[in-house]
Amino acid sequence: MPTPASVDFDTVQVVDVSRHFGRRRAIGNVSFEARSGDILGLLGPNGAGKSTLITMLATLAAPSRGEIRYGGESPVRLGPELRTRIGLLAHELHLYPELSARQNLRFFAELHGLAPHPVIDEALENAGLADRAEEAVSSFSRGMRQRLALERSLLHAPRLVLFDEPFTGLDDRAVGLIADRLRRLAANGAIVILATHDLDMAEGLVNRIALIRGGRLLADEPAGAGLRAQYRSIIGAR
Amino acid sequence: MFFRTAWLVLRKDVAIEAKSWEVVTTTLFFAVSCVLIFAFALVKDGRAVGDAAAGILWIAISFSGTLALGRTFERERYSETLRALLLAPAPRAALYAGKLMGMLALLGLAELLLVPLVALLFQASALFSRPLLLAGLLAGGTVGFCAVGTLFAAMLVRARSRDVLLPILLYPIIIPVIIAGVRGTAALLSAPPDEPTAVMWIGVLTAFDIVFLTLALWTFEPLMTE
Amino acid sequence: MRLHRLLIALTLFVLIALPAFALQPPTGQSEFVPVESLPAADQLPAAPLLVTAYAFVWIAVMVYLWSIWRRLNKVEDEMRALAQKAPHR
Amino acid sequence: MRKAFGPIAVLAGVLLVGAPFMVARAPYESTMGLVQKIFYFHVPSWFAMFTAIGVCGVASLIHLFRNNPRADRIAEAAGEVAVLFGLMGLVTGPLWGRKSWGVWWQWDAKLTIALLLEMTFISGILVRKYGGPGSDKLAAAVGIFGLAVTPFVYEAVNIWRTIHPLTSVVPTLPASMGAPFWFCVAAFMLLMVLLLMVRVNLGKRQAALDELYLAYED
Repeated sequence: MPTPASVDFDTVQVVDVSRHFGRRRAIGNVSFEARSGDILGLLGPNGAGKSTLITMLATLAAPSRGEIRYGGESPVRLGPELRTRIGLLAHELHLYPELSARQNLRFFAELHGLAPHPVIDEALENAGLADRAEEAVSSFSRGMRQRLALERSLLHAPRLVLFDEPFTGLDDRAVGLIADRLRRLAANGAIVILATHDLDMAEGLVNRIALIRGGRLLADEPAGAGLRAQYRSIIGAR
Repeated sequence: MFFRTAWLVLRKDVAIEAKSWEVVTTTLFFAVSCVLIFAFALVKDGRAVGDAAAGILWIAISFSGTLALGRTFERERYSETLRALLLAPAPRAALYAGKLMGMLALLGLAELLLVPLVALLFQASALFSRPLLLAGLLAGGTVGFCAVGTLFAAMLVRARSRDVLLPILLYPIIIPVIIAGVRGTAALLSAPPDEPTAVMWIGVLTAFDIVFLTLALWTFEPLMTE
Repeated sequence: MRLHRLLIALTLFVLIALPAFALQPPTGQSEFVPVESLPAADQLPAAPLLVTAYAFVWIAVMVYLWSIWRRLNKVEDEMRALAQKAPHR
Repeated sequence: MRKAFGPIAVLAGVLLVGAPFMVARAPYESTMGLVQKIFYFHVPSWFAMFTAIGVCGVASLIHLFRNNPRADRIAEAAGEVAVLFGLMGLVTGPLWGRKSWGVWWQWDAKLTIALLLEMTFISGILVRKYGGPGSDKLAAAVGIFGLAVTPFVYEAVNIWRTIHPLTSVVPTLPASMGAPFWFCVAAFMLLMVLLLMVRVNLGKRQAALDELYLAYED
């Protein structure tokens, strides 16, 4: 599908990363690692620092201390090329409401240096929006926008897939579709990091969990059978 | 990659604008309002005082430019698309270049309206007696204004109270542009047109543009990293 | 460090009194210019302007030092309050 | 830097005590008389302001590209100190102008330049205060651009005001006025360094307090 990028990696290491805003700590001394094939659930209550961590993993923010390494390399050394391998879907959907679905996809495909043709039709198909491709995004429902945003973030077949609360406002069927999509991505060798406060959604999807609260990493372990019970036992142990 | 990305950003901005013409119409309307407001302040007995025409032209350009900067970047903030742009695998300064070109086109359009309007309302048809010099002044001044303005508006996207901070940060820095633009235009309006003075001010503007474009391209990436 | 700052503040305060010396008849003046022969603007009393200017420089420095001192006190107070809340640190 | 604080404070004190005597001894400027002596602390305050602007710009650059909190503190302090000395110049200037021109303000080139630079660096303080998280980067941009714009402001205003010539007011300096003048410049420079250090120290304590808050959260 995409042109082979010169930069690639199969691990992401968060090494003792802290991020402060003045006297407020967003993230404090967090370390973990995710490998190709992982679906890592970044779990924690609202305001735990999940979004800050995702932003730093996406190279949009720099850690105050510590370092994030992509395949053992620092992002400074890898340069802009690194971003060909990172896909981000945040709570805000990164779509232009004035433009049509096709225009949005086309712009971002070209921005990533992809030939628009097969990629866009495929993405529209995946989002189930093939018949509404020419309509403005502002006329879409939340669910439709979210599916489009998901495909938008995966256009360039990123190695590192970062999702920040991708399930808000979706019905069960849509959640199921997204979960399937994530499983396929991981099976194809992507590193999926999924930040959510919703344990039911993460249940059965993630294979590892990193639990953060108040900017601190409380646990980094394989996901057990019952996430809720696991969550409680970790929180209770503190 | 750099120029391609800049071009894509520009094309996308034009496509969005072409759907509603919101920024263009509001900016043009605001520019005309500025001219009128200052006309009431500076016209006495049916004639503008001193070099008022030159001053009003540049005030209208800078005020409507500020408004347009705010609106343009509000669009990128609305769905946090600026972050998606920053994830493009091109040097980030390319995004600045694309946004800058959009602003230049927009202000160029505003000037196409403002210059004839000012010439008409203030009996300043002498503006057109040296079209090349006038174009040089407008181009130099607009590039200088937009070079600083685009960078500041972009970095303020994630700041609190960005609406009020943009003019506060921008105006002190672009005062030299305003001085050069106003004095250069006033030189063209004097009878006979004072060519050497206008050329000298174009020189000042060119130097300003080179320094601040370089500086903005250089500092854009670290300024946009949170 | 605290005493240090207090001493400096005191020294600077004493200095405010010094412009008085500056206003004593200058020894270096070589020729006499009668007041009446000066142009009108020069008949404005210059001494108050000079004193105001000199005083302003000092007042500005003092106010600035005072504002730093106040901000510093606030920081120290907060530090103490914080240390009390967490005595083990 | 801390070790140098004591000696610099003493030296600045000695120079500032000496300054009024030196100024008193300086000859009367024949056309302007006593008021000309404002010159001895008016002009040095510009020297101090421009130096502070330079420090602020360079420290801002270092902070922006190296993400260096120390450079940020120096930039913040230098920005404030530049505003302080600018204010001194802006108040003492019109006091002189009142006597020698008859008006408080007449768009004299040098005063206008100072006013514009003063505005620039006040905007730097405002953005730190109201910009929210990450405003240190925004202030760094103001510091860098403020330094870069200084020569343009200088040129533009100078040309603007000399195209319509007005009487030049800054007298050329006879040798007998040189010594007290440079003495005052030295005194103001040291005062500037002193204030800068005191302000940087405040920034350091604030950073320490922030650290303490962070530690307390654990």
